[in-house]
Amino acid sequence: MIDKTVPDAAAAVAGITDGATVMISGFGRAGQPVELIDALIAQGARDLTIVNNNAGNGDAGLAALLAKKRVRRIVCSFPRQSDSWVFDGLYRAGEIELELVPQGNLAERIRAAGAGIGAFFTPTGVGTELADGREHRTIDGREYILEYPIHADFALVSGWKADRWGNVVYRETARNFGPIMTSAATTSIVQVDQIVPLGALDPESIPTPGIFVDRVVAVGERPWLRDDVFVGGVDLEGRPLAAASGAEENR
Amino acid sequence: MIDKTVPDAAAAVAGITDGATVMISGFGRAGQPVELIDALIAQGARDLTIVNNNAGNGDAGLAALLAKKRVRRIVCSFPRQSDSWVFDGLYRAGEIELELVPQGNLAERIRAAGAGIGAFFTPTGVGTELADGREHRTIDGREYILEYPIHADFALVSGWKADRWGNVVYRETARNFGPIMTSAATTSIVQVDQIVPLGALDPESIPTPGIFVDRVVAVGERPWLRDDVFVGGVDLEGRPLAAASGAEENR
Amino acid sequence: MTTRIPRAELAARIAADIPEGSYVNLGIGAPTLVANFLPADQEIILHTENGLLGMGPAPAADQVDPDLINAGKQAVTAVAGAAYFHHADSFGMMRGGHLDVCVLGAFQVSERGDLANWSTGEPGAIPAVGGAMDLAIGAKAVYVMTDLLTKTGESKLVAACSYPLTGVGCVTRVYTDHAVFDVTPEGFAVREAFGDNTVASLAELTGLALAGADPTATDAASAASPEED
Amino acid sequence: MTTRIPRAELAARIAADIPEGSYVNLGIGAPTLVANFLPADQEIILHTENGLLGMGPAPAADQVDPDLINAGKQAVTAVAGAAYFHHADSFGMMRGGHLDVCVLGAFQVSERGDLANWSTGEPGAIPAVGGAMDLAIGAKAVYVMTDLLTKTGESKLVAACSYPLTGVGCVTRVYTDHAVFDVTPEGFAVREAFGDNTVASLAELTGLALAGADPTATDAASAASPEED
Repeated sequence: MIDKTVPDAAAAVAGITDGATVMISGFGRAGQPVELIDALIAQGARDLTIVNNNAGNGDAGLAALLAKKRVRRIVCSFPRQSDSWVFDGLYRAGEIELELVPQGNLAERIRAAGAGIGAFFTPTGVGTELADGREHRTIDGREYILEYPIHADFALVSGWKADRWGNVVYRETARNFGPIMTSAATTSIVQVDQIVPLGALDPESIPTPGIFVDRVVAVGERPWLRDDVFVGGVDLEGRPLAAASGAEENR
Repeated sequence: MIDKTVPDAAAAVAGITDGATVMISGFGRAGQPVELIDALIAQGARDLTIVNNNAGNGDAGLAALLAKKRVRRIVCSFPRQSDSWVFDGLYRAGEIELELVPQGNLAERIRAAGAGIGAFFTPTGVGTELADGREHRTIDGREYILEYPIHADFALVSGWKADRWGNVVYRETARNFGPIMTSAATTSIVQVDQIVPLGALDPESIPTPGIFVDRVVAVGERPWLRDDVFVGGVDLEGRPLAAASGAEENR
Repeated sequence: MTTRIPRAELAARIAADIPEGSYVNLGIGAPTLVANFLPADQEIILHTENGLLGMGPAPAADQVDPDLINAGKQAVTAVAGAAYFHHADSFGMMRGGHLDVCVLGAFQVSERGDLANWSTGEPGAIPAVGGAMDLAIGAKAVYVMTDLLTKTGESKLVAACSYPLTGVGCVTRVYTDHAVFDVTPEGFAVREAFGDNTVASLAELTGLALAGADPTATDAASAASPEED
Repeated sequence: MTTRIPRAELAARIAADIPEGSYVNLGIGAPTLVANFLPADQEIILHTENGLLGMGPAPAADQVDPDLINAGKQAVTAVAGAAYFHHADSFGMMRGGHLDVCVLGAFQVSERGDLANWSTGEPGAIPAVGGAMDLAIGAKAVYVMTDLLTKTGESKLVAACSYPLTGVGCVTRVYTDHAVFDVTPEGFAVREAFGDNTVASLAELTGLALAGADPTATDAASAASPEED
């Protein structure tokens, strides 16, 4: 019998070594595997390279991992947020390296790693400083730059439900990087609210088939999602948006 | 109100011009948009380039289009089948051009067109005659060849259900090329068994979001699926497999 | 002091230019205001690059779902007909040219349609790009929504951007508090001047040679009809 | 005449080498027989490249579903825990190295593991490649299932393939009716000789220098454990 479930988050993150490259799913708080990150903090691995869209919000989750100085380098698209004070401090102090990647190139590079693509030509970033040092090529009259896959040793991903084969489904926009990150890591570890029996998931709707998943752990409901107002978000000038209430104003 | 539904297959294929590149979904019979192909035959466009995994089975669907000599060129991975006699005859008579592409490169090239990728390095085909004339490059110690996107003017796709926004869901392995072909064509036309009200499809399970679709047409149940035994399939030596009954032997 | 229309009015002006059936991405910040002015009786489908087509308005305060947010990380809803997808698929949609319109903020837009909106290039500033570069090159029509002048009175329409670029030659039209400008092969053309603004007064404010818009010019958003994806 | 085991026995031999938890693609033709011998009390997940993980056995004749087929276009079923996906995702799975084992037929396999199984290169033959090249390079362990000799008595194990290649240096092991061969840096090594076959008799049949297999060699399929994806 295949059983990829593990009893707790500590068992889920066992074996993550110092110096590992770790992908962490999530866009802001949605889809961020906070329980796995907390377990990784307790586990002690350091000198990590983290791949995430952001660089942490507030003081929990990825921000807490950064605060413990476990991260040497971060690959992301949008580190600066209204509540990214942990990253901001480390960056200004020169205590963390940053590789900034446009969000779509980040996603496509992760997907390329999972799909065995050696490199690809993308139009995103052409003519900008983020294309510096890239190979350029004009194809069919349009200019592109060459981008390479991003592989990881581990992926920490937050899903909604999984079965013991590691099939994972997500909720709404929390899907974000989960399906591609699980495909791009040697060992993929997924936390879910709930483990369901094999056969309970609709086979037509499995964004992450179990072939990409090595360990799944149920963490129950995620209380931190309701901690306070729904923080995160900046306007174009970088001013924090007062979230749950601020969002109201846009109705 | 957005309403991409059209009344019948004839309306669905209106405007397909001579010389157009037309992607046709399906792997063998599964997912083949036979009603749209029949309408295209009636519509009369000729000198077409067809992109499909195969080159027609039996005498219906794509094979019938070929038999009418409407197709100048076909891009596919597996033309030779036990029941591909129409294509076989045209090919041997020099009446159709063939571009043979390994199946995964075919799929990835179609996906690349839909996703705005200019070209990509793939390991599939390296060292084979299908890599002839391709740019080669060694990346991270592995050899790759460069492949370019395949764009189309039209895609003819068979789905299961759709709504008036053009969201499409598929059944089982009939999904095959539908999601990527709808993304790679300027005008994407989808036949489905049934149009459902907006909101009836599960937003977590839409392999083809409506943004990729221009026209949808309901064709009802597909009687040809039950025509006779389930033909198609060859063994390694190219011998026809007597299907529904032959499959029985493998149990 | 020349006429300046309020942001909400500008958002309404942009909304009025988006045809029914369009697939639209509204950038974070001011462009999100455009959603408030899309006509309720028309179907315009909003894309948010974190993985949703068919984004609806903000939820009631007691209905906030932390798994359902927009690119600005604000709580949103999904409408009937919505679809969720992962990031590679979402950015494939953008990069593949399937969006009809996106509306973005800007620090600067150049005469040839270059956009600078992600970094002021200040030393010590923490760079963050997000989906800005993907959006800039990813939609059939790229509309910029911005004040014409900075707080210190400098024109955001420029001959060449001094800030780091987001995309090259990608902007279709610029909606400002003073006027609407089309990007043409000959530079900016005034499409509509608000109140007492004139081509001449705008030329003075921007320091640029400006053409009056050709009233026969095709509307870019209408040209980018949903029929073509 | 040396011992030749029947195809079914060979299929059972291959099945026995596939560890529980493996993700496996069985090529069209003879390799599909392997499925019949996978132990019922173990979970081994079958992939079919037309878009399904968790392929089950053929359906009862009255339960054939034309939308549910395998790569050989035969009717199949899906097991509990199955997942459907489109072709780009399916071949991404293969190309990305996520399959543990694939079993393929062959016209020829060379000493360095080159595989020829898609074309005999005959003039006038209609070429068809399907997923053969993707499978050849896409699994952690590539097993070939074939008769050792052609109908005219020539060895399918060769110093260098004369038929057009499917993949270069991609074969892990060859299961034939006479013996099982590992592909090693030094060429073919006899892993197991059936019946009265010996390394010497096999060397004579193939015309190749053959090593006896190193019994301490790691089993490729076991090494490709499901823990690593």
